[in-house]
Amino acid sequence: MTERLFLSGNEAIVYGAIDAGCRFYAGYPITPSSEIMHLMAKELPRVGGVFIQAEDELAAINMIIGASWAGLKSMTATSGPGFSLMQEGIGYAVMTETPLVIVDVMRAGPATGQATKSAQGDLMQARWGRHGDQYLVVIAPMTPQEAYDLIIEAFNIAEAYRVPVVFLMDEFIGHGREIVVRRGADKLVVRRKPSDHEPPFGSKDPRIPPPMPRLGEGHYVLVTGSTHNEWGYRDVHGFETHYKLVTRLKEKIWDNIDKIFKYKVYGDPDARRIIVCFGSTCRPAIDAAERVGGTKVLRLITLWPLNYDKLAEELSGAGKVVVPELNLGQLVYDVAQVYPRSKIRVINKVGGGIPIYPSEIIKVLEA
Amino acid sequence: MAHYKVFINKKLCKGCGICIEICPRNALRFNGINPETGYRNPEQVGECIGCRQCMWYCPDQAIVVVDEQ
Amino acid sequence: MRSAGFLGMGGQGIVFAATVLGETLYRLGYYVAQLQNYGASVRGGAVYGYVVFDEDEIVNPFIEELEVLVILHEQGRRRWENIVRKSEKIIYDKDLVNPVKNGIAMPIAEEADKHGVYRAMNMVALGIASRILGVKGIDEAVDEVLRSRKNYELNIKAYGIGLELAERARI
Amino acid sequence: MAEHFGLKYLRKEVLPTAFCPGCYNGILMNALFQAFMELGIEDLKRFVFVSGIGCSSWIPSPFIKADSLHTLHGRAIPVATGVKLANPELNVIVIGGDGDLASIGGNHLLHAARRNMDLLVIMINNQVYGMTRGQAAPTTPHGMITPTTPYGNPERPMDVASIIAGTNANYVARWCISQYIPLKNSIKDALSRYSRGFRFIEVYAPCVTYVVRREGKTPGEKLKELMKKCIRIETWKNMSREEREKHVATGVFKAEDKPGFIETYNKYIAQALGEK
Repeated sequence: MTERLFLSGNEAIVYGAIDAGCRFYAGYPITPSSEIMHLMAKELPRVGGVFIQAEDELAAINMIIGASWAGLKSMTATSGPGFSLMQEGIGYAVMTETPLVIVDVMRAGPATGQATKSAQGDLMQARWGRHGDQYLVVIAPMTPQEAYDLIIEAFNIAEAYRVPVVFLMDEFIGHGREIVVRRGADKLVVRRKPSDHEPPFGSKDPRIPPPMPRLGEGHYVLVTGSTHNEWGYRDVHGFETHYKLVTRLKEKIWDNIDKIFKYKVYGDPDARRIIVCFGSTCRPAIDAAERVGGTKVLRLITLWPLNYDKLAEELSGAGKVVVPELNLGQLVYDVAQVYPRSKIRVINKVGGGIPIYPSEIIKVLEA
Repeated sequence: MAHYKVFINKKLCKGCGICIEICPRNALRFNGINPETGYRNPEQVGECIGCRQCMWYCPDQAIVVVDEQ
Repeated sequence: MRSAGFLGMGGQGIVFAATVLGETLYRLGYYVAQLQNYGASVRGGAVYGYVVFDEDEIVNPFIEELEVLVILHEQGRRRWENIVRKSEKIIYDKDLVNPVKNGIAMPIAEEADKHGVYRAMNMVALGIASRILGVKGIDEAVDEVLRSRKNYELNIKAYGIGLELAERARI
Repeated sequence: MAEHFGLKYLRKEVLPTAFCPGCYNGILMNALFQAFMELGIEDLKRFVFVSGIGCSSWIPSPFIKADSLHTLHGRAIPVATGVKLANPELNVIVIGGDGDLASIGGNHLLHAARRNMDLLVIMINNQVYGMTRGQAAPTTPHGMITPTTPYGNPERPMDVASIIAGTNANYVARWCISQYIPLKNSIKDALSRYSRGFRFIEVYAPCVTYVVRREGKTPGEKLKELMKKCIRIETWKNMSREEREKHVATGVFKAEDKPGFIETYNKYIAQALGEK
C-alpha cells in the first residue's frame, strides 16, 4: 500500500525501518536525531517490536547487538557525540558480523559543537572511527524520500553481508520536511540460517558471508569480539586465524563492491566540469549544474566501500572538479586519490547550519 | 555401611590441592606428577565419608565421589 | 518554484509557522520542502523557517532568495542578512525590526497585542505570507491544519488578523 | 567411570578450563551446574550466557555449552538486555567480574537493576583485575598493595550487593565461594522461585593468583579461612565496626517477586493499544 506523507527525514527513517522489518530499537536522546527515537517509541509497539531507552549510547549500541543475535532486525540512531561513544560497539559488530543499522544525523562538531546545526563532518569517522582493520558500509541519502528508501536498502545490506551499516544523514535532511511516498520494500533480505555443519564465522568463498544462527535454537553459538576461528572459538595467539578472519571481513565487503557501491550522475553526463558530492550538498549542486549547463554532478550514495575505479572512470575526462562539503574537506581526499589535487576546487562551509547555495557553486564553476 | 570412592580425572586436574586441604578426613594426598599435564594429581589414601566437599570445591570438575555400596 | 519564510527569535513560533505553511501546501497537493534553522534553547537566538513548493518535484530547497519573507525580530534579520538581501517581498515588524531596505513595515506585534493574540504573532505573520502567496484554497487548508493542533481558536484568530493586515496594506 | 555432574553442561573439547590452578571460578561453575541439575535442566539450549572481559567472563565463553556472547569490556548487561527483550522466552544469564560489571560497566548494572530487567547477573568479586595482573578494582580492600596502588589502596571498596539492593532489583544476594550449598541454592532460587525481574548474586571469591598467593596462602587454606570470615548478614549487623571490617556479610539482601521490565512494558502497551 502506497501512502503519500509529509515527513521529516527523521520520521521517514522510522517508517522505512519498520517497512524493512526493523523490530528493535535502543537509543539515547540526542539532537538532532531524537525525533527518530520519539517516533520509534510510538510506532514499534504497534507492529510488535520492542523499544527501549538506553542509559547511554554505549548501552544502546550493545543492546541492538544483543537483539540482532536474538533474531530481530535492529537499529539505533544518534548524532556526533553519541556516534563517538558507539564506535567500540560498532567495531564489535564488525568483528562478530552482526547486522545492524546505525543512523548518524550529523551535527557540527567536534565535541558538543553546535547541536542543532547541520554538518557533514562525520564522514571519516563513519569509515574509520574504530580501532583495528575493519570495514563496514556507509550510505548517505539526500532527501527525506531517500531516507525512507535507502534505510530499507541499509537493512538489506546489513542482513545480506552481516555487517553494520552506518546511515549518514545531515541535520538538514533529518529535520527538513518533504513529501515522502511510503511505498514499502520491493524486496527484503532474509537472514540465512546455518544448515548442519556450516560454521557461523567462516566460508570457503570470502565473498559469501557465513550464515547467522539465532540464539536459543540449539546451535550453541559462541560469539566473541576476540579473534576467533570459523566456529567462534577464541584464538588470541594464532597469526593464521587472525589474518584469515580480518581479511575475510574486508573481502566480504570489498569483493562485493559492485553490488554494494551506488552512485548517480545528474546534469550533463559528458560535461568536463564535474561536481562530486554526497548528502544534502547534492541538491544545490544539481540545481547549479542545471542553471549553468555543461556540468556533470557525480553524487555518491555509498560512501564506503568506495569504488575508486568507478570514481576514476567518471572523472577520467574531467577538466575542473568541484567538491562542495559542509566540513573542512573530507570527501576531497577520495577525489584526490584519482584526480590531481591541483585541479580540484573545494567549497567548504562549517558552522551555523548554513547550506552551500547554488550561487556559491556556480561562482566556483565559472571562475 | 556406605563405601565411597573418590575418582580423580587426571586430564582435568590442575593440582591446586584444594581437595586435599578441604577433606575433613585427610583422605587425599598428592601422588607423583602427571607427565601429560605437568601437574601433581591427588589420590585417595584414606577412608571417604561421602561429604563431597572435594567434588564441590574442585574448580576443575575433576573429582567424582561415588557411593560404591 | 515558489517560497515563503519567516525570520525571528527563539520562542516566537517561527518553526511552527513554517510547519503549518508546509503542511497546508502539502494538503493542497504541492510538492513541498520545509526547512528550518534554530538554536538549542527554546527562547533566544535567531530562528529561520521557510517553505519552498512547486507543482513538480523540488530539485533543490536550499535557496537564498525567497519570494515572501516575514521578519518578526531583529535577531533573525541580523543573522540571515544574505536571505534578507536577496528576497523579493519583505515584510517586517515596525517595532521589533530595524528598517529593511525595500521592505514593508507592518504593525504585526502591535496588532497582535491589541487583539489579545500576542502569543500567536507567528500566525499573524503566516496570515500575511499566505495572503501574499495567494494560493488557491490556502485559507481553508490552513484552517484544517490548525484544527489538528493545539490552541486552534487563538491561532485562527491571529491568522485572520494577518490576512487583514496584508489586505489593508494592499500587497 | 562416573562422570562429574557439570560435564554435560560444558564443551568437553576445550577442557581443562583456562583458569589458574585453584581458581574459584570453577567452584562457582560447580554450584551453577548443580543448580541446573537439581532444577532438572537437561541442556542449555534455551539459555544464553553473556559476559564481558575478564577471567570470570571466560566461564561461559567458551566453556559452557550454550549460546554465549562474549562482549566488550563492561557491556555484557546491555547486550543481555537486547537479547532478553528481543526474545523473552530465553533465559539470559550474565556472568562477569567486579571490574567488568561494577567499574567499566557500573552504569549499565545500575540501570538494568533500576529497570528490574529480566536478567540473572552473577558477579564474581575477586577484588582485583585478575586478567591484567591484579590492579586495584572498585572492590579492592582499603590499603591493599597492587601494581596500581603500590603504596596501599587509598580507596575503600564498594559494596555492590548493597548498592543493587537499593534499586528496584527483585533479588539480591551475596555469597562467599566457600558457602557452596547456600550459593547453589541461591542460584536455584534465582532461576525458579524468583524467575523474573533483575536478580543479582555477588560471589565473593578472591583471585587466587593476585590476592591469595600474594598473601602467601594456598587456595585451599584461603577457602578454609573464608569459611570463618564470611558470615550471615544478620550476625554481621550486630557486630562492632572493627569486627565488621574483618568479616564479609553474606546472605539474601532482598527477595521480591515484582513483575520485571518486560511484563510491565507489555502491560502498558496492551493498555494503550488494546489487547489483541
